[in-house]
Amino acid sequence: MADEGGIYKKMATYDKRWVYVVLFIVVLGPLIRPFGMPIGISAMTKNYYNVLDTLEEGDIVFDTWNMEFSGYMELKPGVLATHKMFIEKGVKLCIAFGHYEGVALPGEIFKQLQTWLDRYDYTEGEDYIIIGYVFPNEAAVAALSQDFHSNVRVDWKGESIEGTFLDEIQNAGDFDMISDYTTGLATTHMINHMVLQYDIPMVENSIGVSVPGHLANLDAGLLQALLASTRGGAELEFLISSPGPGLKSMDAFTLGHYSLIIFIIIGNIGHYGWTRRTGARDRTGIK
Amino acid sequence: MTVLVVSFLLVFIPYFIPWGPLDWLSGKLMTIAAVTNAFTIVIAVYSQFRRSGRFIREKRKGWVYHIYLLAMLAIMTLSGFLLGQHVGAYEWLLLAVVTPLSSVIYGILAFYMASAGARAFRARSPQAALLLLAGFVVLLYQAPLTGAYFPGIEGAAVYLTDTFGMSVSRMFSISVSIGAIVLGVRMLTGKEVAFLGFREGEE
Amino acid sequence: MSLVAKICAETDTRLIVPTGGGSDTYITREAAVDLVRNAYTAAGVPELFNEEDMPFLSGEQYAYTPGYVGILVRERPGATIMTGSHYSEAMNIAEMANGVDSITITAGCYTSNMAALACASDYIMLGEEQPAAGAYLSRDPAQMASIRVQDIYKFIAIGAMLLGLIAVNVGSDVINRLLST
Amino acid sequence: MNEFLQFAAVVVGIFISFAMYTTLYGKPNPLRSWAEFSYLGAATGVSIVISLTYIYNTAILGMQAGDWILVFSIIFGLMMLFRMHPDYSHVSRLPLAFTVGTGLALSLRTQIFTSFIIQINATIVKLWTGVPIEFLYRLTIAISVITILTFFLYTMELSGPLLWTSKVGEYLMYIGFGAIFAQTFMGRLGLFVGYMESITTPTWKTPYTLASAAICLIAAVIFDRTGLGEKLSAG
Repeated sequence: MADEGGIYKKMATYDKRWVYVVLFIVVLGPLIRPFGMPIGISAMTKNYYNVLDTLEEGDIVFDTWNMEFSGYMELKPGVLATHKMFIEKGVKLCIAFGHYEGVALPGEIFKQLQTWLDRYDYTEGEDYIIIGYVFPNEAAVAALSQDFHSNVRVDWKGESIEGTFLDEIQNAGDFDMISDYTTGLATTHMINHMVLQYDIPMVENSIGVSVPGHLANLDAGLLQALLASTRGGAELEFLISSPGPGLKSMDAFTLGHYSLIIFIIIGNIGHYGWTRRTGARDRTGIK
Repeated sequence: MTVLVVSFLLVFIPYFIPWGPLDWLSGKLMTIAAVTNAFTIVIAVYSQFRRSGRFIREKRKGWVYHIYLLAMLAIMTLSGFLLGQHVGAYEWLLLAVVTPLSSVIYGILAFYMASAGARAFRARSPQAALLLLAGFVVLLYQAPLTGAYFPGIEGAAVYLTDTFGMSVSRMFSISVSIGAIVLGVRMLTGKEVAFLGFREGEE
Repeated sequence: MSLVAKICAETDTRLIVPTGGGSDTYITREAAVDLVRNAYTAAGVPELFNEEDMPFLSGEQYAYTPGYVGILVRERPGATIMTGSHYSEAMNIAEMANGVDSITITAGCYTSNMAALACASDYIMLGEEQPAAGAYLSRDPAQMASIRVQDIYKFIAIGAMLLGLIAVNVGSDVINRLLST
Repeated sequence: MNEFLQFAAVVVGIFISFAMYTTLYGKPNPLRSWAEFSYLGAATGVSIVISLTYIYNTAILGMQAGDWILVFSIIFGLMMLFRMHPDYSHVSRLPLAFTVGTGLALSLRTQIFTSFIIQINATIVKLWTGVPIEFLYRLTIAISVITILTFFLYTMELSGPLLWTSKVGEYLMYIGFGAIFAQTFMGRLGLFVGYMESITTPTWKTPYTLASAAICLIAAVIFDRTGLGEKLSAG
């Protein structure tokens, strides 16, 4: 009995650093030696693909990178797959950052897209313009939405944007679509000051943490489509038949989830075998 | 308080009663507010200098790291302004230090989520059992392999996220907006002055 | 927070209040210092108030977090109470507090954050429970009134949804149109 | 940037990442302190450069283009800086009141629609559309939003039907929390996996990643066992 209790006690009160070690191993292992697990495509991602598919050559999209570099690490598959669709369709992009770490993104993202840029002769100034960090706060978003050129005069390298395709943009209403990649920075402000006021279609590539909140906006019609986290990005890579970091990550992604599920099962066995019997309290705010 | 109320009205009213000159003014006020707010970064850097300065002066534990921090800050700032943002030490440190550590600092949360989940997802009460059940199904679905072999799980998981999960978000969205409106009214009527850096009773 | 400060002052318990984490904190910090100082003065022990125990860690979220975690590891507090609006850094703090066996009481401020914190903390105040608890404990009529007003708004929202659902399902979209105007 | 510097940036980036991951070991050590202070210094440096560039591009270039009213943004901004001096912090109250006033107007004029009215309106839908699954979704959302909202009534006595709905609301909220926790975990895991993918692709990075992981883990253990970690870290 003592031993049995011992096992249950271990299952209920193991050092949480074991969780960390296992998570490291199950993630790093499959990335070094991928074994290509199959993946199902969700209706949400299909809808995201269909909405982007309505864009036509020459449409101007406000492409807002509302993410820190860390956010890009999660959204990378969706960001790259979405931009591949834009480049292929010949959509013009006005790229803005919502965080100062955004300055590190163009180098990284366009390096990944180099073959697509070359294939479709997609060039900076002609087809896309990076206006840089323009969303330090809500007032900046509202001001830019109302009067674009009074708030944006140069691109991120300090060159004037006059005489470019952005001449057509007077206020946020002149964009054909907003494509946002978000860790939750200026996105709510954009919904409030661009979508609500100018009724522009907005699609969202959101980190998992913000997905529940954006589901409410999607259901309320404030968003046209939602791409959820790395998983959504991987599904989009599959839909555009261009495997990338997303599909490569899915083995690790799957095992990461399964490892947590196993720890939950172990915890519950320990709870019924030890914690519940001894009347000890699990340290959590869940009643 | 007067400035607060007047600036509020000049930006609030034109949204509902569009009129050229007023629209123009509110637009300019927004830009002015945006730039004014951006100045707070200087306060951030000043507070960092003051804190590190205290550590270094008093030779507190880890004071050497504070010298290193200030040196790092100086190198980034100077090279960013003098050499530009797309060359030199600025770009190198951005790639070698800022971007990887930004990813790690947020990435560590995955471990904390896992340990917290493993601890909390235990069927000790009806509430915890419901949390466990819903979380379990959605976690299983989110692992792409499950959906590929058991397509049926998508229906259950999407039902849980798109109805119960979404409803919780919607409820909090409604409740938070009510809180914001009430707080706004308290501020406009001078009941919430401490937040503005005023002392109680001051105008 | 003023109640916690009052209890600490009365029981001569060391209170550490790390401030920072957002650009607003340059402003709110002064208010926090006043609040704690006043609580010690009201308890008749102003000499016990130590501003050194109210470090301003940083206005940057992830400069504030390591500072906070550092304090947890060094001081190993008996209890960690997180009020105000914490975002993703809340999980770092809550799990680290749990790691140093500190009783953790948190307040979630956005949905995902609440779900995660509910798991990580020993006790949690969900959404508007934080201001409600503050109002209830302080018995401040102004705060109680604002909680009451919020309840009235919530009640109106519930009423609108119920009426709207009945109306729209018997074929009248009058409430939807009313809300859309 | 030449190839060697790019290579060095990658290798240093990988090593400093694992230095930061030693946080998970739960004990202070100098590697973590080094990573932490590197980030604080460098990130603050980036933020000041980018923010001042924003001020220059928006206000200074605006004034140069004849938008003279923007001079107030510089005046207010400079007044805001007086907050740093306790004796003159009152000077910052004017710009503070101005920014708070405009901020309030911006959030109140829209939030009441997007977060309140539109969300309520989206809940008021025809339940039966002829599709059973849609009926189930719409009914669940309607019941959940209403009952969970009743759970958060504080100043009203929860008795009779209100007591019942608030109890149902509490249970439904925990179902929602379970789903939301899973989605949040997916996000954080996605970030971790994404970063690990970026430091193992292309494959030449993998040895540096594994070596850094091993070195940092061993160092963290040694620093802990010898007590040097406590002594040499920033604490």
